[in-house]
Amino acid sequence: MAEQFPALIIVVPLIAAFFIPVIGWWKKQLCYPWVVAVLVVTFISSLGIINTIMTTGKFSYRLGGWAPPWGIEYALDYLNAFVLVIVSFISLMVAVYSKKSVEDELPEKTAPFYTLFLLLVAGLLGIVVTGDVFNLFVFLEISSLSCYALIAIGEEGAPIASFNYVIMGTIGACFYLLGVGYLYIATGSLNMADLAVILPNMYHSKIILVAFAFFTVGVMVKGAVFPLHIWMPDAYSTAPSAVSALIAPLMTKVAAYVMIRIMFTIFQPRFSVETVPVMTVLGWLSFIAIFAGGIKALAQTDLKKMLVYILVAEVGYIVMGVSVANKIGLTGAILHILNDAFMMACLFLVVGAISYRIGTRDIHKLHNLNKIMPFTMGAFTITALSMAGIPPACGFFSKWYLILGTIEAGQWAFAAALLCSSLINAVLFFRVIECAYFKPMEPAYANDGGETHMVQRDEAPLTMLVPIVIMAAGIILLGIFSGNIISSIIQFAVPASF
Amino acid sequence: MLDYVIGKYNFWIYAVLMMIGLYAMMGKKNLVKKLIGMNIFQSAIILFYISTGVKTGGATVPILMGHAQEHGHQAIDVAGYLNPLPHVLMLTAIVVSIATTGVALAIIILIYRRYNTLEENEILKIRKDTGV
Amino acid sequence: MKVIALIAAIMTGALLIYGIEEMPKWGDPNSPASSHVSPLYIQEAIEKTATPNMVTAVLADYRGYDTLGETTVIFTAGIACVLMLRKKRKGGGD
Amino acid sequence: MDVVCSSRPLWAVLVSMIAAFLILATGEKNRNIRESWTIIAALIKFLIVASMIPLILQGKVIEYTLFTFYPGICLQFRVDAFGMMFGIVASSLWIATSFYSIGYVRSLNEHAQTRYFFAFAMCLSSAIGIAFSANLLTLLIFYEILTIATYPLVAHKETPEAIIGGRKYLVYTLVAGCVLLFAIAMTYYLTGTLDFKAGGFIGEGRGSNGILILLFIMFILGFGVKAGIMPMHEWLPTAMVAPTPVSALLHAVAVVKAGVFGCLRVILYVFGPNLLHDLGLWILLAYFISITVVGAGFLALGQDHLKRRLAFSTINNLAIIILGAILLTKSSMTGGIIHLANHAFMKITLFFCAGAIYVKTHKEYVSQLDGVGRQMPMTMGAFAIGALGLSGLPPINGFISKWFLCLGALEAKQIVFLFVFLTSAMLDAAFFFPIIYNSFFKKLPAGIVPHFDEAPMLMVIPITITALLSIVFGIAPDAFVRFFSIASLAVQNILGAG
Repeated sequence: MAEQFPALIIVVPLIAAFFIPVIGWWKKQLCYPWVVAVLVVTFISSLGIINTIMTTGKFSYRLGGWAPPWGIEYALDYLNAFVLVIVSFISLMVAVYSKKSVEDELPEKTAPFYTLFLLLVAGLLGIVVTGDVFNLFVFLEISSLSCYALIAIGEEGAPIASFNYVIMGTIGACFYLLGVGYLYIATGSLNMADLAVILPNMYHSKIILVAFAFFTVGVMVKGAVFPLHIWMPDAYSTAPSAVSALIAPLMTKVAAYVMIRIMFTIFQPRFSVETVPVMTVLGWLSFIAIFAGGIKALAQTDLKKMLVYILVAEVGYIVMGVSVANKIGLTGAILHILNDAFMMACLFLVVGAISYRIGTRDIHKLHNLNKIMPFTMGAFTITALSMAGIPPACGFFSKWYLILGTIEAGQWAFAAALLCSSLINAVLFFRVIECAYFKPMEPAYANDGGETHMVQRDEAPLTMLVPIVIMAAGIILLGIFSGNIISSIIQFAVPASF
Repeated sequence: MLDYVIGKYNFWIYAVLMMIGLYAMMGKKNLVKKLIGMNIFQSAIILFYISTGVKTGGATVPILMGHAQEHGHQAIDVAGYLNPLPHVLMLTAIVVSIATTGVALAIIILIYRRYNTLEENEILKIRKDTGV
Repeated sequence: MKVIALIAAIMTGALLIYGIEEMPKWGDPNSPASSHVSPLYIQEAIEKTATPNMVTAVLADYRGYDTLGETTVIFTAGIACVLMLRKKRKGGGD
Repeated sequence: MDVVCSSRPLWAVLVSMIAAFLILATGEKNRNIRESWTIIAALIKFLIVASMIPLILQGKVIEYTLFTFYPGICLQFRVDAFGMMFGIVASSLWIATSFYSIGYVRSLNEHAQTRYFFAFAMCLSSAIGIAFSANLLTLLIFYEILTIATYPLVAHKETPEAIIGGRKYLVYTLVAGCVLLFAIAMTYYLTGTLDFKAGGFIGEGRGSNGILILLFIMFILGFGVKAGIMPMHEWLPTAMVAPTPVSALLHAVAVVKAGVFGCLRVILYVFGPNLLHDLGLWILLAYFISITVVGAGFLALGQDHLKRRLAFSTINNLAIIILGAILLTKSSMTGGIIHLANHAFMKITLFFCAGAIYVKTHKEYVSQLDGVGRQMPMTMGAFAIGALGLSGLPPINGFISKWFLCLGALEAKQIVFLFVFLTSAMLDAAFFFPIIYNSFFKKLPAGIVPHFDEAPMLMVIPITITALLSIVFGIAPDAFVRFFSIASLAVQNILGAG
């Protein structure tokens, strides 16, 4: 059973997605439980995978029984099993959450929405699980296509944002495909493990260099790494709230995973760090990203826009951890993939719940929100503290390792950037918290009532609240147990070449 | 030098095509033109892949000759057939490219429904005027 | 924007041309692409998959999962169009 | 040194954290139950802490490791004599503050009392956590929790002033937190450990002198913000907008003491006397701190707002504690450590009195206090005790600490600092005597007949008790919780190891 999980984790959501139009045509209400059930199976599979890896070590799954490098292989190790768990868990949470928000925002489009939702998840899981560079491209396109469509049905301005995303995303995907082509020309192989064996003999080759450049740029576009993030703020902030909550945390994290995979598994750190100055460039780009994202976020009054720009900075964190290219920095980067996925998901879920209940996302109109939605705001506060790097929330710990990594690499400026960024985050979030908790009453909410209108508690519906609370609790627990996570998973997930 | 250009002319052609496509995608104002640029870009990649499958010296399409079937696999001459793998990959890539174009066209329809134009600067102007 | 596009195009072109120098020649039968993985496909396809068309053999069997993905891509695109273009049942579309 | 493994330090921290959540769950409707959680937790906490005193006095150390984050970094508690000192002060004064708080918020009918008591309990948890931290990272974690838990208390009144006060507080402390985080990461990089060691450990690492000096400056900046070292003291008077029990807590029990405690930990347990002597840092810091001692005294003279005057007196006294430690002689260190406790008892009395006056008469300014002593003799009597104690008059406990500090200055052969201590005592007298004189000997404003009209008993009793304790500890410094023995033990440890 355990060895079938890698196939199940892709096939189940894929096949299930094919059935949704039928189910939706029969009974629309069934789509939601179906998706949740499927994602539960996926989540269990991912747990099965990581459990197998922790007990018996890494393994691979040959699709159709063909031996690599001729057939396609799913290579499971600590790194992608770890990311699989993140992706499947967060998508499960967002799926649970999506019920009311889909009913509210897309009442007529339930069935196709959930079909694409599931396809998107399947695509992301496929990217993570596969051990074949071309297969990765196919899954990348599945997730991208569903992403384009899901974004396009968002609010005003979404189609144009989505179109820009199509253009940039296609450039990114095509660059990736070119990279694959160049590697194929130079080596004749498409299998990651096989490539990792062949490549070290040809590091002097210009073809390899060009392939590496195309890979890097392609992944940077997909992962919204500064300065190729330009498509991202509009696209993510105009998407329907359930969609932003899914793609904002996951798309960027999966791209970060692909980046780590390419730079440190397919290529050796020896090449990525020494032969080409790409690490230095990436490091400084993320340095700029952290500040640019933070400053742009300061200029926003729309909560969701603010989060999107924070995401630019957060991606910068991960890339910075990758760019210092030492064990502890990479530990921080991988830990931050987990932590940031949780934090971003929680924040976007909260924002979705707020706009569902209050109907606004303007940070100056959130007065008394702690009285209206105490649990939601509690979760928001926990996440905000985590973003500002306050222990014991998880954000502190990834920052700690990232800072250790930058210090070890002797990059003082990067360490300073990380610290400044948490201060910027603190300013950003305390603006909101101050407004929601401490500003004297103003008739922003239900302003048709009298001046002494007593604020009624009006918490988000349970299907929204439960995922939010789980994520917030997760943020604290991840912080407290970060030591265990690192010692049992992440230290093995860091590529062995360090 | 001539060898450098003529011996690898396939790469030169696709490089040029790709630059055209990339420029159109980013530089053109009309959304459909951008899309056409995207198609040129993708076609360039497809050509590039296919060209890597070519073998000179009498190789033919990778379909086994009728009589070769009886010979058993030892007899099959590798040099006699083109490399099948790029073709396979490109079949997939073509499908992906078509699908992307389809989705992009659907988005363009959405945009047209809302703004009644496909010129990027006009859309921006409309959005600015309506204050969104 | 045009300037940026031009710069991006030229930079990409420069990168491509930079890589050409070491590319195998047109149709070189000994290039890595034709000599590492593909010979086995040509030799074994008929025996293992009973398909004379090697492209079909690889497409549907060796790399069948890619093709499943490819089908899914088409399905995704179809559903995407339905999602985006279907108008609301009640009240005229915009 | 004997090490005893026990989970008691953990429970000492957890007790008030659990209480905090019980308070939150109980809510506004059951006020008496909610308040009883506070009281019960305070008592249990004190008992747990007190139960560890005998072990400490036997020269043992109590350790408890909760998690391991990374090789060499744990979330670990270790109770040593110095930590015990702070632990006793914080936990015993919490009992007094709890009763007083209940009286205060009920008399004034404050809003958001649940949040208030929740944050209060969290503060105490983190204060004890700081006291019992075994290493710099654990210390930082609790230090940051303390920062955040205090914020809702500072901004409690929700007036624009309070919100600005809160902002200022956050800006100062969060920036300090970032500086600390960097310094700690750097320390880990240099030494591979973060565990406190009596007599210092950083000198054994591979840091050059320049880097060590830089680190020392960063540590002092980081902890100095909370300790109110000039010129980073600005937030402290601003934070006086908070309710008086909060000010009492801020000043006497938890927050600023945490800053001082951190400074002392760095001086005595991270760098250690020998290293500071070798680097010549001690004399520089001593002069730097002297500026604060004298400057704060003069600034206090100019304040008409009673609580602001007290705030500057706090800054002055905190600087004295640090000055005592940095003089690095046996007597001065003993004096500094014991002043940590003595100042707490005296200052909390003073703040309690200020609160009682405010509750009863709504007077906040020194110039309004004419004749209050006749109306509230017990409160003002306690005030007089606290004030005289701070000026160093026997038999109040302030005399003992100042005596040792002066001896220390002589031992260090630095007559300058003897004068600094004496000046500060004189300044204390100068800004407190007018208050005492006016309140007892001047007439009430015309038209008001002096009559006995004390604050509620819930407030007066804690005031009386803390004032009496100040005298008791002045006469018998080793009474009850044996402050003096513990302080001397701590000094012995440091000097013995150094």
